[in-house]
Amino acid sequence: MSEITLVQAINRALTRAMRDDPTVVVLGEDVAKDGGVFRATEGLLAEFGEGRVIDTPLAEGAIAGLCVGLAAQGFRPVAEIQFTGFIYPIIDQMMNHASRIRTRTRGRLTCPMVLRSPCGGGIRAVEHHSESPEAIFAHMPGLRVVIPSSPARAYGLLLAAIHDPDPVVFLEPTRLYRAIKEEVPDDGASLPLDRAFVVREGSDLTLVTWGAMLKETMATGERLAAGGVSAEVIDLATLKPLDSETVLRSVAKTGRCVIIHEAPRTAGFGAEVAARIAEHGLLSLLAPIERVAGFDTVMPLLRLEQHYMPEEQRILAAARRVLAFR
Amino acid sequence: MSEITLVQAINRALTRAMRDDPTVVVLGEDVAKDGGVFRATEGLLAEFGEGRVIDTPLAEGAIAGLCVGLAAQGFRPVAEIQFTGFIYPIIDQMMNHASRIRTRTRGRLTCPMVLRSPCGGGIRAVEHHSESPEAIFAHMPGLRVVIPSSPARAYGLLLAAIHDPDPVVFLEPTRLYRAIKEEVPDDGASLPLDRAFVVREGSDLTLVTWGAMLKETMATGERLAAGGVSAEVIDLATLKPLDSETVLRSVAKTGRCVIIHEAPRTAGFGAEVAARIAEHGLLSLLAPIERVAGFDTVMPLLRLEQHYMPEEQRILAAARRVLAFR
Amino acid sequence: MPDFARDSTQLINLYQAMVLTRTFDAKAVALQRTGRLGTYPSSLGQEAVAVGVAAAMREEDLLLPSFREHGAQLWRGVTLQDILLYWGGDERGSASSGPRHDFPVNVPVGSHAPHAVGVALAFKLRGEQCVAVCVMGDGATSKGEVAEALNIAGVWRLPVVFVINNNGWAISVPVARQTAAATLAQKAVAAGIPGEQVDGNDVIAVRAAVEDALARARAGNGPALIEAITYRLSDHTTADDASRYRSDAEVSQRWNEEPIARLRRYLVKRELWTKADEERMLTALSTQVDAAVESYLATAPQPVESIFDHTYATLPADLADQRAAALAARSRR
Amino acid sequence: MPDFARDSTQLINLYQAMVLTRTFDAKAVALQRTGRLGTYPSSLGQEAVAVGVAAAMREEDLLLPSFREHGAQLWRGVTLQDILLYWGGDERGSASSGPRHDFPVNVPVGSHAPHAVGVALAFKLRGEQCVAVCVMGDGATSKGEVAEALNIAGVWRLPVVFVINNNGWAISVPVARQTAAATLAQKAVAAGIPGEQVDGNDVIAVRAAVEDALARARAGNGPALIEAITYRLSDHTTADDASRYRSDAEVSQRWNEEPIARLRRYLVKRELWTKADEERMLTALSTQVDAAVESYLATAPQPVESIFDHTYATLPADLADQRAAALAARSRR
Ligand SMILES: Cc1ncc(C[n+]2csc(CCOP(=O)(O)OP(=O)(O)O)c2C)c(N)n1
Ligand SMILES: Cc1ncc(C[n+]2csc(CCOP(=O)(O)OP(=O)(O)O)c2C)c(N)n1
Ligand SMILES: [Mg+2]
Ligand SMILES: [Mg+2]
Repeated sequence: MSEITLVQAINRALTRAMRDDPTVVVLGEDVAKDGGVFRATEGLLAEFGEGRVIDTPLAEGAIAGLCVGLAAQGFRPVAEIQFTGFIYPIIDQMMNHASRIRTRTRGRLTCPMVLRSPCGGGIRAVEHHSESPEAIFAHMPGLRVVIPSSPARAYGLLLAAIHDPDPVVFLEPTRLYRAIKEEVPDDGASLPLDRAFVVREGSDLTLVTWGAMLKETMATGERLAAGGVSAEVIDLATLKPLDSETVLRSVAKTGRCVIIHEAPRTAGFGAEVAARIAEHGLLSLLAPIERVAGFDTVMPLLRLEQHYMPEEQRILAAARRVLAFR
Repeated sequence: MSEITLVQAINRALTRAMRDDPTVVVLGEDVAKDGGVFRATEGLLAEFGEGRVIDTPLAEGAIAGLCVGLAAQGFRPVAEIQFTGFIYPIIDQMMNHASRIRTRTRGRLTCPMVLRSPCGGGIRAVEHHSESPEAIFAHMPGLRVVIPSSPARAYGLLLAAIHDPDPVVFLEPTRLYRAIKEEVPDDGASLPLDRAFVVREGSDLTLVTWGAMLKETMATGERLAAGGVSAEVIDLATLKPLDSETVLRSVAKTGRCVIIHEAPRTAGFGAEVAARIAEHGLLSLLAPIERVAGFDTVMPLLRLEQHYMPEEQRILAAARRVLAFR
Repeated sequence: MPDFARDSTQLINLYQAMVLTRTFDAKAVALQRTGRLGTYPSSLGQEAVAVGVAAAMREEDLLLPSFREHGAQLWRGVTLQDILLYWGGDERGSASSGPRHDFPVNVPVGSHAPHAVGVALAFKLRGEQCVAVCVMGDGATSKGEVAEALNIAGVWRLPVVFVINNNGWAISVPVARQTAAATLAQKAVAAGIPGEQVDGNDVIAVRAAVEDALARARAGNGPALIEAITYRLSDHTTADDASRYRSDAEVSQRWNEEPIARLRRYLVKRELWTKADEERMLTALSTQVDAAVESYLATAPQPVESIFDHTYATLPADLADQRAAALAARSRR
Repeated sequence: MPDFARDSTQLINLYQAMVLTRTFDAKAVALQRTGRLGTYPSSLGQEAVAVGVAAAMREEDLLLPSFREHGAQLWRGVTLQDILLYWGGDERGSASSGPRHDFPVNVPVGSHAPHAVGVALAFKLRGEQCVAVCVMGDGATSKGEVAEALNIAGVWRLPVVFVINNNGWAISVPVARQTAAATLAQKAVAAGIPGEQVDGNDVIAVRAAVEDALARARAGNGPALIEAITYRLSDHTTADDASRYRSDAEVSQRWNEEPIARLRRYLVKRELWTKADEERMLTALSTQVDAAVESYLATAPQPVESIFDHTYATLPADLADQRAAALAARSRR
């Protein structure tokens, strides 16, 4: 068995889900014949045909809205929004319909849909192609928000998202699509949607992150280890519902925490993580929490994007400040 | 001079701004002939005519989008979105255009627009009429987010928002529209857009809130005072940019903080306030921070809405826990 | 004349359904005025659209109503109590009494149009002979998602029928300020689908037009748009005062065309309906509505924790904590 | 034949502008292939649309381009360097060299249509004889906000002209899978505004059609929609491989209709253009483009703090802190 990339793992999970469950349909712009602009849906049309792999007209709002109709009818639509810069038109449908049709009808109609979208910067893409909107979705009751950061987690979490009886926004960091390879057995096993992953154990400092920033965060962990500091790294992976327990347990152990994300700092999801610690883990804290995040500015065009996304230097500096605090 | 309500103060500020500046135009659904469903724009059509007070077709996304065009041309559009439940279609325009056209063109084109929308629950309204989406907008770089909670602040902040050279989302708590009256001189004086208001001074506990929840929060402050506890109450009013200094100064004094808002708890703007304290005010804290917020559920229909919005009981209980903490 | 219009029982059914709708509307407005119902949108004058649409549908078709199709919901079996519960602010009103697959009332204007496309796609993918029927107002035709939905329905030839209840107004905005299109039916041209106008004050015409469109859609011939021209005789909702923006003269004029008196005149002329029938019916309907109101008012409230019950299929841990806190707070009180 | 087409200088100007566009496109693609430019959308084969539109406009009119109108931007005075800067990932490319009121390149498909409505409303409110011109692709016609914009422009009779560059494809989706409408011009019917088709490979026809629409709009006779039918001879962008979804045969066939050879044949036939002219022009354009590339490559980078410079008119306190931290981090490095 060979190693595969994250985007291949997405493809593998889609294939597996479609084989196992005839109600799973894939749709979106350029997902069928072209196989998706990142090739996440490559090969699906050939295997499953036009009835289950559907190129849509260019209309993101309606794509989300029609998933609500399909899902209420018992299908499990998995829609792709081509880039997160074009995901904003779906917010209305997610907020007013997908996330609440179960509540509104007291469970009579439900919405088992998945909305996949490549997210984040760092691939020298065109304007509006590098956004990180996870906090917006994490604020919506009735939704789940998932961001995988390894091929194996992408496979297991996407399967879980497809099997889940409620709507899931599934954001895929483009920067990781082809950055890592690992073995991902096609065993159909899904991962829990309410558990954070401790991807590096440590005792001196907790680094909490998700998505593409896991890369720089892990690198920071290694760098700190070289200096004799033992950092625990948590990949939240499922932002909503948030597994605060895993975070709190770690902070109880380390007493120090840095939260890293690529989205703008203010009202980013890092704030929620910090707030949970300030509420439930305050007594363990030996130092102020720090957030290392994207600036509260527009994501710059490609020449400066690497300065926008938290660089290892910035994470390291924050970690050192937090470690040095007495 | 007689006392006026918050919605009358909005009307007064609009009138004043339109008299003072011919580039100010008001537009939205039912704002002209009907004077707005809450009467915020009543009388404007009669005074300023059809060229400056404009009923639009029913299309929220395009309303926001055309404001971008008007504003780039030197107008100062003040658009009304009838209820925040219908504000989601504007997010795309606010995020991809209004908030970034200045950045994108290095200041060549700008976007001095104001988007007003009545927000929040508690008026026994129809489904989707009681939403609190401030955190979503507060996450957008390049925007300002303002929520007044008294007639005087509504007047001064709306004038400031209209004068401001950048886009402002201005949310008006419907529950307060006619709940309070005060004297509001029509002096054309605006209030700063980057200052929180300490609306009650105190030394034992800081209560941070905004919008309609100020009412229950002040009541809690009074209740605590009756028991000999001195609570400081801060009305953030301008969520973005956030005046963390005022919050931090207060917490430095009191050592205890409860944050109250009506929007769902998770990834709500209370998280940002808590995070700032955990970052910059940790050493002052004598007790864990608490957030009292709307549940992470859909806003229920009117029969149960009063249980969704933080009741005085819930705020009081949190305050007592925080006060009792040793 | 369509077949059903030759059948007096069917005509009388349509008539009674419209009168029931109007009787119910009047009662609902009265309940709101006395604080026993939330804001309510009456369908006064537009009963022929809702009833005509529903009467054209089969049980297995799927209705996606906007907020002014009480008559259609009633025809499809939603109980008066449930409609009251919904507008009285209780989610259980959308739980169950109609066809289990029908969509609940849709308040954000036009946002149900893409749902109808998804439903129709499901019918098509499963090869079912069912049609999704989406009803919306004239104002909805300005919403982008409606245009998106029409377009997708067209290119995929889906079994969906969009019905526009053109009642002349979107709150205070008349159709002439809503669009420069000469008709709303021609919105269909942009999507390459058939569009037609029908007299929305003629329940027979509405039913016949919708039946034709449904038959075409059922046969695999794709979607259609029907503009039913009627008039909103009432205020927009109980929260509105239409005298602020339209003249009494206009409204009085339109009362001459309203659909109930019109069908009654026809029935009477054809000697299918007598004064005695009318009186008997009014008494019966009034009793029926009163009974529903009584049972609505007697409905035990939902417990506070019901706020949490259907947020997810299973309650996540952090939400369970919030639920527990809410329950604790409640029992303390 | 329109007046301008009788004027050989004007015809030659149009011709040279199209060839400049194509020369530039080829260079830009080459720069991307060698890592010196970001993803780039060539306008190969569609030069007549961009150039025809721009040539019809006055300086004081306002262009709202999508991402494939390099030819229109160039005609309106945006420098080659600026276009390279933008696609090379530097915001300064949208800062200034064209008319200061023109909008920058619009990437989110169709989202500039409402901007055009706002601009046109500004013109109308000020009583100016200017027109907003919004260019978009065939795929954009499926976006709801485009329908919303057309509708509002119609009901307010605004001076705005929407031009659809129908190049047959939206990435991998052909127009036939984008809509069931027989033409894209008929999208205008839903908005009650005039819509027409024009041969988008004929720069004379494009310019003439847009001139007519502009004249009508300028005279207060409201908006129009023009569908210019052309073909995308290139991949969607440098990130795309069109051979995955369309046949070479189709593309070869379409090469026969491309606008530059067509106008050249016409010029040559009318004896307005010689082989020598052609060679002279190609050399000149190639020199011009090379010089622009050189100055693009030599442009000093924006400093890191420029990320903050235009977020607000004045930097809020907390953002100033972030800026200071970024600067500090940078100087540490
Ligand atoms: C998206 C959206 N915007 C605004 C509103 C507020 N609103 C409720 S009904 C209405 C007018 C609807 O007009 P129309 O579609 O003609 O339906 P009618 O009320 O006439 O039945 C408006 C603006 C809403 N419900 N949804
Ligand atoms: C709203 C939105 N969705 C998706 C994309 C990704 N995308 C870029 S161009 C394109 C196709 C556009 O087709 P068309 O409008 O015909 O313009 P063309 O590229 O052919 O010039 C897509 C889907 C986008 N830029 N914006
Ligand atoms: Mg209407
Ligand atoms: Mg195209």
